[in-house]
Amino acid sequence: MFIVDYIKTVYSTCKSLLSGMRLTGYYFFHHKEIITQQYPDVRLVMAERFRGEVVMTHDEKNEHRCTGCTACELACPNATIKIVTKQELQPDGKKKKALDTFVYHLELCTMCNLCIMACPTDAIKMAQTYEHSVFDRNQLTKKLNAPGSKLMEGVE
Amino acid sequence: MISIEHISQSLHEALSASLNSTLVLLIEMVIAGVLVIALFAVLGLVLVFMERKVSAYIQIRLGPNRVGYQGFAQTAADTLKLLIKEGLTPDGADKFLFNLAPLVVMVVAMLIMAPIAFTKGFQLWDINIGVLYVSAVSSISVIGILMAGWASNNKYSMLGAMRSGAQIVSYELSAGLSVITIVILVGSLSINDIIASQQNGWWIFKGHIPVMISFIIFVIAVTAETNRAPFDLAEAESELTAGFHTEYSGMRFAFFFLAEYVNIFVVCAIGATLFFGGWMPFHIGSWEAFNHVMDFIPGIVWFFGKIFSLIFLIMWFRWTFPRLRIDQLLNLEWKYLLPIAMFNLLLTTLMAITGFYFK
Amino acid sequence: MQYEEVATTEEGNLVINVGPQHPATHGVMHLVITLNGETILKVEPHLGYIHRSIEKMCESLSYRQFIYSTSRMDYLSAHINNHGCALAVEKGLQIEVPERAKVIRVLMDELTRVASHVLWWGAMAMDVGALTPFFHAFRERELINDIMEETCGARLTMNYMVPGGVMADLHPDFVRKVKDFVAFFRTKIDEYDTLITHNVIFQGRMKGVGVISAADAVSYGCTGPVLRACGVKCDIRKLSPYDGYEKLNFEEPLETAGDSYARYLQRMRELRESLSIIDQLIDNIPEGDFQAKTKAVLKLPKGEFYSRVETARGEFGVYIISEGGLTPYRIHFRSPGFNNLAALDHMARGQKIGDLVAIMGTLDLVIPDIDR
Amino acid sequence: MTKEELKNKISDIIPAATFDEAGEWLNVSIDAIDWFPLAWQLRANAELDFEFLFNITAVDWKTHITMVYHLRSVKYGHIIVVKAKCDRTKTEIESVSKIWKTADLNEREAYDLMGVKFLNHPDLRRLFLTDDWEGYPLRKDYVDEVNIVKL
Repeated sequence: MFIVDYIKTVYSTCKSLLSGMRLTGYYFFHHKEIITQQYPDVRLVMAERFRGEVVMTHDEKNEHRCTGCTACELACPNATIKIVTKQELQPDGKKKKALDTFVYHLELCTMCNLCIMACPTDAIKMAQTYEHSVFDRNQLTKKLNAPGSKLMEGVE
Repeated sequence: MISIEHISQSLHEALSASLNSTLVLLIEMVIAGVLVIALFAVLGLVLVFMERKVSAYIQIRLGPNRVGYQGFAQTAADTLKLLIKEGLTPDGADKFLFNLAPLVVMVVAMLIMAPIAFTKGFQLWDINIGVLYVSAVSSISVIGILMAGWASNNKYSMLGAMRSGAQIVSYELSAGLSVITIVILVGSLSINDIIASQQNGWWIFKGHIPVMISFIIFVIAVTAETNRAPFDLAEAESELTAGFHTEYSGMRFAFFFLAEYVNIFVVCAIGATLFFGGWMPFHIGSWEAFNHVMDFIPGIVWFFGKIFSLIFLIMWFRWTFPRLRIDQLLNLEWKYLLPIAMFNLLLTTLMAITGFYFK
Repeated sequence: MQYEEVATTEEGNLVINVGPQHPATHGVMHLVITLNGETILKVEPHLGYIHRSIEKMCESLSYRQFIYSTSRMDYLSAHINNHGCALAVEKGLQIEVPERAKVIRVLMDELTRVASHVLWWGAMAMDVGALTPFFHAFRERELINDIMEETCGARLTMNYMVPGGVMADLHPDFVRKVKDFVAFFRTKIDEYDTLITHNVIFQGRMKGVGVISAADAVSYGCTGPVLRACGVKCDIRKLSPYDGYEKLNFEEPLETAGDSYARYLQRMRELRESLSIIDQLIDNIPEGDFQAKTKAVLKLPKGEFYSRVETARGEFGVYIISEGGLTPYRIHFRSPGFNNLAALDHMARGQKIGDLVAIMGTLDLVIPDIDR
Repeated sequence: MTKEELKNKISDIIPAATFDEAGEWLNVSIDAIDWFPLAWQLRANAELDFEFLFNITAVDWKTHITMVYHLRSVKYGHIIVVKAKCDRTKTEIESVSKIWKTADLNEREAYDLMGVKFLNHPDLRRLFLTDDWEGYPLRKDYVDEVNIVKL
């Protein structure tokens, strides 16, 4: 029957549309469902494994664990890390290779974690920072070993 | 009791006392013009803000909340930005029409404001064919949109304008038919008569089923006529980027934007007048005490309350439904709305003749 | 069937550039469409706006390093892409992956698939003009991203796969959070149906639009939900199971209509299927290592290794040709999006502009996956 | 169909084909000139019925270029890999976009990046790179001082 079908179509159409409107109406009146976080006021606590940038750990005596072995430099797919080494005079008179500068290009880094995995002495780790915007991209090239820092005793 | 009617009356008397009638008319026209423009500006700010907040809450987010209290000044800030933005005119554009189009759309939106009665005795132009005037003038806005689409010399704009033309022309029909049901019941085209006839109950309640059907048709038709989602094919963002106003920027874009919201306001005002008694308070037949309490709320509050409820309904549609396709849009009009509206008109006529409605 | 050439300059025909910047392409894709009024006569994709030649880049990266770059292809199923690469390397090195690692991989795959389909749902609804679902979809997607972030350390390009297992063990909260998520999502997926699936306007936009027959879909090389919506079984998880999919009890849902609505329903059913896979695994994560012992420097033997995985968009293939060196001699990725795109012209002909957008939405095109 | 049966079938079509069964799938090596007749038979023969060409790869072996076609039958589920050897200086092979429509875009990609000319292709143009790009980037001898940054 044409008329019955016609009315049925109109009825089911209205029903489907109204059920959709009921859902959106529910959200309009229930503000507790809102999930927005107001960013600068509310800051996220990032997960401990979150990969924000590579940093080098220093202890309170300003000593790091990097031997300058360049394992991370080799592991990096993007040439993000550049390690400059120097020859250091040991107390017993022998010369030994040591870290001079650990250059880290944050602008090239994809946070893939491969350098951290490659490091044999756990000298570097991922920090949980996430606000990396700067006005000049030169500022993204970082020197990770603190000035005047030394290799920790007993790290080979 | 101080009401807007008193204020306008006393202003008129004060002016007439000291000046001759031509000057009085001139000053009053200036005042009316300033009031309309001020209403426009305020409406633009309020409605845009309302749209943002409604969409935000439906979309489980907060919406603008930084500029001013709860973000209330956000639209003002945006308007300021649009004002100082450069208005580009494309090289291949028809410069004259391109610049004229936003003005046409804007002027039309302003013109429809004339016969609307905001409260008792506060009306710019008490014309005896008010309803006819509104439906006649509102069709002019399509010319502005077609102008914009054509003059932009952009294929997207052209498609958007063409869609808009087909859409507005066809939806005029069912909007007009649903308006006529009320006209038949009232027996007059004048806005004031229509409002007066709802003294003891609004038409949506008095006229039961036929008027409710025509109200639903009216809401759908005006949503389409104002190019609002789910009928926003003229600017269909994901298809035509921005449709007829793709090439507009700066203040000219703001005109289109503002005209859209003013149009919504106007059609909702018409809807409120026809179906919800305009500025008439909510009255129930012979409940004297209740009616008296309702009378204490000023008419302008009633009127704006009704308008904003309708506007909210239209916004609610927009943030719930997907967009129709152009052929479905025309199918809906010609296959569903128009036959129903015609049948409904017949029903209403019968009802009016037999007097089978609440009086 | 070969299409006749459409004269773009004929009187009355209109040529429109959709893209490179267009709201419906979700990225930088360029379609040149020829129209007659609103009807589409021809669609011609112009690609390469974000072509990075990942295949060439991989030729100079070691077998540990190249995996991360595949996250940048189909970024919505980054984890599954990485999985495919890890499988190819493991095939070459004959590494036996520990059971725990396999389960973790599959769990992450399915979470990625859910996240990807949820985003698709929102984006597709946005294409047909409903803006609200996009935000609702992100609510669920954020939860998955948070779970990913906690365990993998990143939200989108996880790089959690290493040859021989996964990079780190599961976070202690992982099981609880995933269970919470699945319970939460089960209620929300019904809302999706209320809001979009049962909506008459949406059904009108989708039904009978962009129809492709099973034979054509196979010929065009479509895979994944696009092909399954035509009723062809093509789920790699069933055809050649990897990493423990053979032990799982799950259906391969099939639609038969082959139109946009079938593709839509197909993905919605796959969402529910993924949830049931997660349900099966989440309580049965075996104890053990999460990574097999591998050498520090990986060298694949001379030969060719092809691995296939089912991403959210279809069949992803990794074809490694090794000459025995530290880096692949040649590597080729069979990306599902690229092949699904080929069918766009076929589907869109004779439809309206609005339909083109709907069809692109249901094809679920991810542009970096197409351009690579 | 097992590898052995496939091998016999294909030997009937192209007697010169050589086979490698070491891998997961049957590898068939042929000359570029034999590719189109073989492809036609692979698709048309009801017992073979390879309706799904799921991967097209061009490999530069420095001495020659090989086109690798991965084929699957949706009906029977068997898979073969066909390797067609092309000349490196005059890299030409018949297009199979008439048989499998997926070949259209994939062959354009191979042309764009590896410089394989597909004869009778309906629309052989650059796909990813600009029309005036010189050289074929995936070839082993391709040098680009500007766009390839040496690590």
